[in-house]
Amino acid sequence: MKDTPLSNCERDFLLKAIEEKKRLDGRQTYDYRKMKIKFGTDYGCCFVDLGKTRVMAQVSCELVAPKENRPNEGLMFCNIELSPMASPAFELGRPSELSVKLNRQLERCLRNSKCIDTESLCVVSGEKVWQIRVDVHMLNHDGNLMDAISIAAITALCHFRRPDVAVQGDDVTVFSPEERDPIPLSIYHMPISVSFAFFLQGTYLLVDPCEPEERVMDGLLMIAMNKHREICSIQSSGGIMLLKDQVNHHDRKIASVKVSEITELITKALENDKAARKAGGRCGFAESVPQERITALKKEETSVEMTDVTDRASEIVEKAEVPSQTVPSPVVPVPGVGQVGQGLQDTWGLEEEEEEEEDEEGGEEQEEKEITMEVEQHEKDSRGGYFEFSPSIR
Amino acid sequence: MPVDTKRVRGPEVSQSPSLFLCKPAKTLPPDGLRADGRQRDQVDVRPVFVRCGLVSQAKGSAYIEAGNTKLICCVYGPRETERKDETDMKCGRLTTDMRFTPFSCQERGSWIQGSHDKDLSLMLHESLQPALCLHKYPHAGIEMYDLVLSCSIRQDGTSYVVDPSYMEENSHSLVDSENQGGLTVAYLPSLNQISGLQSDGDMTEDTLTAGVRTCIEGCFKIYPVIQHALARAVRRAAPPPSES
Amino acid sequence: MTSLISDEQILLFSGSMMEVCGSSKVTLREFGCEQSLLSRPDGSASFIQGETSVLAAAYGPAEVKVSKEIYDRATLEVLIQPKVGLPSVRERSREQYVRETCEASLLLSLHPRSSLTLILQVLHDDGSLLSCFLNAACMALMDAGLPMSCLFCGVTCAIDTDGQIITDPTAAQEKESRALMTFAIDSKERRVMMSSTKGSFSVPELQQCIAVSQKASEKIFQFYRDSVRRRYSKNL
Amino acid sequence: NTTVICGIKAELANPTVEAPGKGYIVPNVDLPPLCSSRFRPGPPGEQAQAASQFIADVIESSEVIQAEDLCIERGKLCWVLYCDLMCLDYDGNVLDACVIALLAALKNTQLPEVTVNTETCTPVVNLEKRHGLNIHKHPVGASFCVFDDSILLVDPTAEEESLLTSQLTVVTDEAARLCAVHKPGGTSLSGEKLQECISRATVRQKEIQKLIDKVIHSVKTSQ
Amino acid sequence: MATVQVSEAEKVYILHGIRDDLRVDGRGCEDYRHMEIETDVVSNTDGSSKVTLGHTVVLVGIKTEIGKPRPMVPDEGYLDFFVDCSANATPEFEGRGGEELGTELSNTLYRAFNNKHSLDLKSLCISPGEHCWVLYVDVLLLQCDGNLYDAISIAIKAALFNTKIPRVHISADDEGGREIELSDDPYDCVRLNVENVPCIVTLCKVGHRHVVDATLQEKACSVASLIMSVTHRGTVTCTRKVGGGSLDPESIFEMTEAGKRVGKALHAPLMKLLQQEESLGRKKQKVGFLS
Repeated sequence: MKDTPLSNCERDFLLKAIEEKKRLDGRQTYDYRKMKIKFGTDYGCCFVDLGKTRVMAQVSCELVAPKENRPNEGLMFCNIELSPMASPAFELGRPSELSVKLNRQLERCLRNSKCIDTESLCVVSGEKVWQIRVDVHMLNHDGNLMDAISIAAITALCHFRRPDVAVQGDDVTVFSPEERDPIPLSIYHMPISVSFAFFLQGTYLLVDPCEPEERVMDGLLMIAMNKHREICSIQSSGGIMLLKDQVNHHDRKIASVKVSEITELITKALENDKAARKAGGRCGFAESVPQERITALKKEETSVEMTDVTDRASEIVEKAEVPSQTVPSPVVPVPGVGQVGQGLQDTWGLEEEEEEEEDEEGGEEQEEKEITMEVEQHEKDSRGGYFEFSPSIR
Repeated sequence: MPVDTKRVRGPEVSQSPSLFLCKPAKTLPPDGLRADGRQRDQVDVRPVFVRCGLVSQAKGSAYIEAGNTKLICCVYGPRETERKDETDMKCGRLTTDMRFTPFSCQERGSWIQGSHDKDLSLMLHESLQPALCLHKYPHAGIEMYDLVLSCSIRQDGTSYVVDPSYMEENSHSLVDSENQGGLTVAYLPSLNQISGLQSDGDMTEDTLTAGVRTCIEGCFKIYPVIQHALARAVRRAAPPPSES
Repeated sequence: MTSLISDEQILLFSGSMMEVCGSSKVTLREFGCEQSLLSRPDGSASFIQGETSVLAAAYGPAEVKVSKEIYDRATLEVLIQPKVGLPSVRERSREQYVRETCEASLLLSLHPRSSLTLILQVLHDDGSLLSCFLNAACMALMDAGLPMSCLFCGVTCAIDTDGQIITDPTAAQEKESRALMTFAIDSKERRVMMSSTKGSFSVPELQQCIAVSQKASEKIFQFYRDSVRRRYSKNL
Repeated sequence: NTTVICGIKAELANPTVEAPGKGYIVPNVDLPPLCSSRFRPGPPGEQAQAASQFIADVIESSEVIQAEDLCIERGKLCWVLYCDLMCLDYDGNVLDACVIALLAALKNTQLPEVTVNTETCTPVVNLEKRHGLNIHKHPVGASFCVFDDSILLVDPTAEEESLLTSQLTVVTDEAARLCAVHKPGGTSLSGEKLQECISRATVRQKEIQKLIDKVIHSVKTSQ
Repeated sequence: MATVQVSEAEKVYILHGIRDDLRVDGRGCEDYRHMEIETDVVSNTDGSSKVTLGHTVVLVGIKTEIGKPRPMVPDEGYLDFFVDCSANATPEFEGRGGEELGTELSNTLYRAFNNKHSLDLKSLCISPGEHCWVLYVDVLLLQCDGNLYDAISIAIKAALFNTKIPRVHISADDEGGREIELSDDPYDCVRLNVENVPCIVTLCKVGHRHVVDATLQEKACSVASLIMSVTHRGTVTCTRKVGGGSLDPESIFEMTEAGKRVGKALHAPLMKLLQQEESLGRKKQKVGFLS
């Protein structure tokens, strides 16, 4: 499906508004949209709402063999799924340019910045290590996917617990969460991406562009930074040329402020979730559905009436025609071939010649020799059994 | 990680039990009779069983059996070309696709078409194309100049075997002889034209020339069988007026 | 082998029925739904059954690719996104179930030569996933305002090792169970639109499960009605 | 005219950590362009994938062979049965044909004896000693198609399939237990109608089982 | 493949020329065009070469890696061919356009090397059943002007000649396991014996005669051609008919005869040239854009 194009009027309007330092949703230039972080029932599942942009991240793990040149290190793998759910422009199948770009950026942001202690993921050196897999699903695309992705991914990583393992000789035992408490990952720092959109050859800049703004922007600068003000990755795309100062001072300052704000939010959200889990209360997505909205409704556990179920079931069974007990005997014209049923003759024309016999015997010789066996089952159509029902019960 | 998500997946690695045989597999006796009793150094092809028109959905189909080699082939078309730019509007286009079923060989094959399959597809394409009147397309039927027949030999030193079986084709003779290789020829019998030729191994030119001649001879042996099968298929499809 | 259902069998199965009636397992877990929660799709809904939750989004009718065009009706595509990894054969088969059920209830011939896309995203799987897919799909299609001849809902039943029927089982109950069945029931005549089963079971058991599902479907359809009524309550 | 060929190939593999006592059964259905003009070359389409999943479900539900039987040494070595089903002629009702072909092929499978050499930990295969698989159940499918709610047809052909409004496959075993009631959507069907189909399916099962037994027997006697 | 459109008049002109043993560019029927060979052109590879034949340019790089031998032949190493039809050569190869041709070329190469003599694969074995050398032969087509097969095979021979495999030492450790050590000295390496490596000769049937090293124009006039890979002793390791036409058995015999003659003659000057270049050592002046 194609995306609805942006009209010239809309484009001019947006640019004009930006020139006047106004934004569609009434935000200031350096404002983020309302951000919400929720957690799923599973460990390592995180939903991030950034305005109307919504993404979900799920972290999972698996025991795999390590890379040969790094036998003591666990692996990490990111997969960003641009599901067509988020925008009609996204298509399944081949990864698009955008998804490759986002994936690269996320990997640079998480893997190359070494935010996870990969050595702690080693189980048996050179043989078994944990592979951490981060799946990020786009649920709704309203601009600034990258920031939402990076927040969701790092929060999910912080939230994730991997199963405990014990190594005894060659045997590796993986404990279920009931047997032993799962273990959180050791995370050194939390890189968070902050995106800046540039307009009119870099004269104007906005933080956290929404989707219509992204469409009219000239370029995008993504800075990934942690709260210690260390830059983890920086990427500029689009055809803009930026002044060195712009990147160095201005953007960095803004980014660091935003990053510390977001980090605080994440920490708070994680603490809330931890407290909720400790208290034994229900948590997860089912609990996070807003009750007050009129588009939402919830129904308590209900029991299903079972009266007359028995009667109805037995009635049907009894009323049904008793299947005929006579079974036609199959014809075996030559060894290895059987026929049953009536109707259309098949095109294999077995009855025609004697030659067929030789051919089937050939097949059996093969069976003696090889482990593989094939039986050709020529099923004759039993189309004679053409029957019609009269509607019995209404 | 490229994984096939469109099929039911098994374990990542599995090995054929034939790798762990307690006894080594039998090797070919270098001389004397062949495993199935046929003669060496003679144009002794296996009996073939051919039947046409087995697949009801296809426009044309054939099933052939020679020894334990079994093959089914179907022809579909004509259909609209997908890539308009490549097609010359004046003539039709032939596409061929050849696949091994995963259980066809000793080693379990993959469902994904391997390079061997592709290679055979290409060879098939090249061998058939000269016999087809593609320029007459689209008209009813597929007119052909001639039948295309094919025969293989396997040279092993000074002796050779015609129509080698799987074992003969894949066994490596222990003697490091000079002349060793395989040759396949596709031949149009009534036009006396070779439409396909492929060989590998290491052979002198004389052997090669002799091999080609042997293969042609082999093709002539199969010729009547195929003709007979075709005639029978035609007779069945359009029975003579007396019967109807 | 004599008669298909011998007398003993009937006795047996009515005996087990007594237990079923008294059992508290025949319940639907708490369920909830939120419609129009995404801004981009034409219709969206999340459906929650206990802990199992699915997010559904519908797009369309929209432009269709030439290769997929059907001249007399709309082309429906259903995509299921698992939570982890890429969709596999299992998802593909579930897509087929959901798609053919939707095709039967949607009036596709009203939008010839156009495309409808339904995307289902697993948010959490705690059993009865296929029925949750169906319910979310139905709500999303309703939210998108697509014309349908009837509504449908999904009910999953499990038969545990004692022969008891459990409706809307959790993942743990599914694992324990001997057989698992999911039905789609239509809102018009409460008949079976779709059936998918796992494990082996007897004929009376099947009929019982269908009957239970038909009963359970009443509750779900009532829930559909309530939520739609609530949603449009302000406009009235 | 529908023709399906099933090849079973057994290979050795290591069992998974989660299920050390189980082997693998890997069924795959292929609908190649060879069998009908409706299929294109390339990776399997939705129909083939759904069929593969269906066959996998039938194997699991019916317990035709148990994965435990394929274990050679717990946690170390087990069999992998690759059941590759290929349709040669697609004339409707491919699911029934697949189930029958699979059952017949499984009944005919002979696995060589394998022991594990304790010293080298490598398997040793003895091709001379072979044994058949332990077939617990004989599931057989019966497909029906529904036209406009009232007309039911058994064993639809390709032409009938293209016109139908709904399709139903019932798989039963010899004890008349149901292994699968597979109805991927389509128009709805009442419980009574379903019952009719099930009765038909049980008859069909007996018919086919008799056929397979007789065929297998004839193969054995002629050897 | 890159094709050119040839008008009827041109076709007749070319056909008549060939009938009289005079080709458009002045060559005889069995003459090759001007050929340039350069080895050791890509420093990252273990052996490489670049061959220019007319306007056809082919680059071959060989990478050696330690791998596991194939289970069926535990005491041999193996070659792995990959032909990349770069979009550089012709825009038709863009995307997946060149894939089909690439498979065709690499399959023919596998065939040509599918015998015991072309290369001593046993010498590539390090320890039977466990480790062997794998030679990854990557072919890159930079420019297409006909006769790809010949150019590629010559380039492969040159690259194999140029290939240096590090020497390995196998030492047994205490527990009976073996350790493989690569020699640190970059000059301590093994060279391959390429004497028996075949060269491919493509014979194009044009009219009633056949020509060697056909240009694209000549190829457009022919219905079928015969590919032969010939060793220096004149044995044939692979033949293959390509193209949509068929050939008379007699003309095939003529063509194999000619192919053998031409192929055999190709080896001696090639080896001489390669040895000459080798002897220049590091002093040799690199030419071409890759220098």
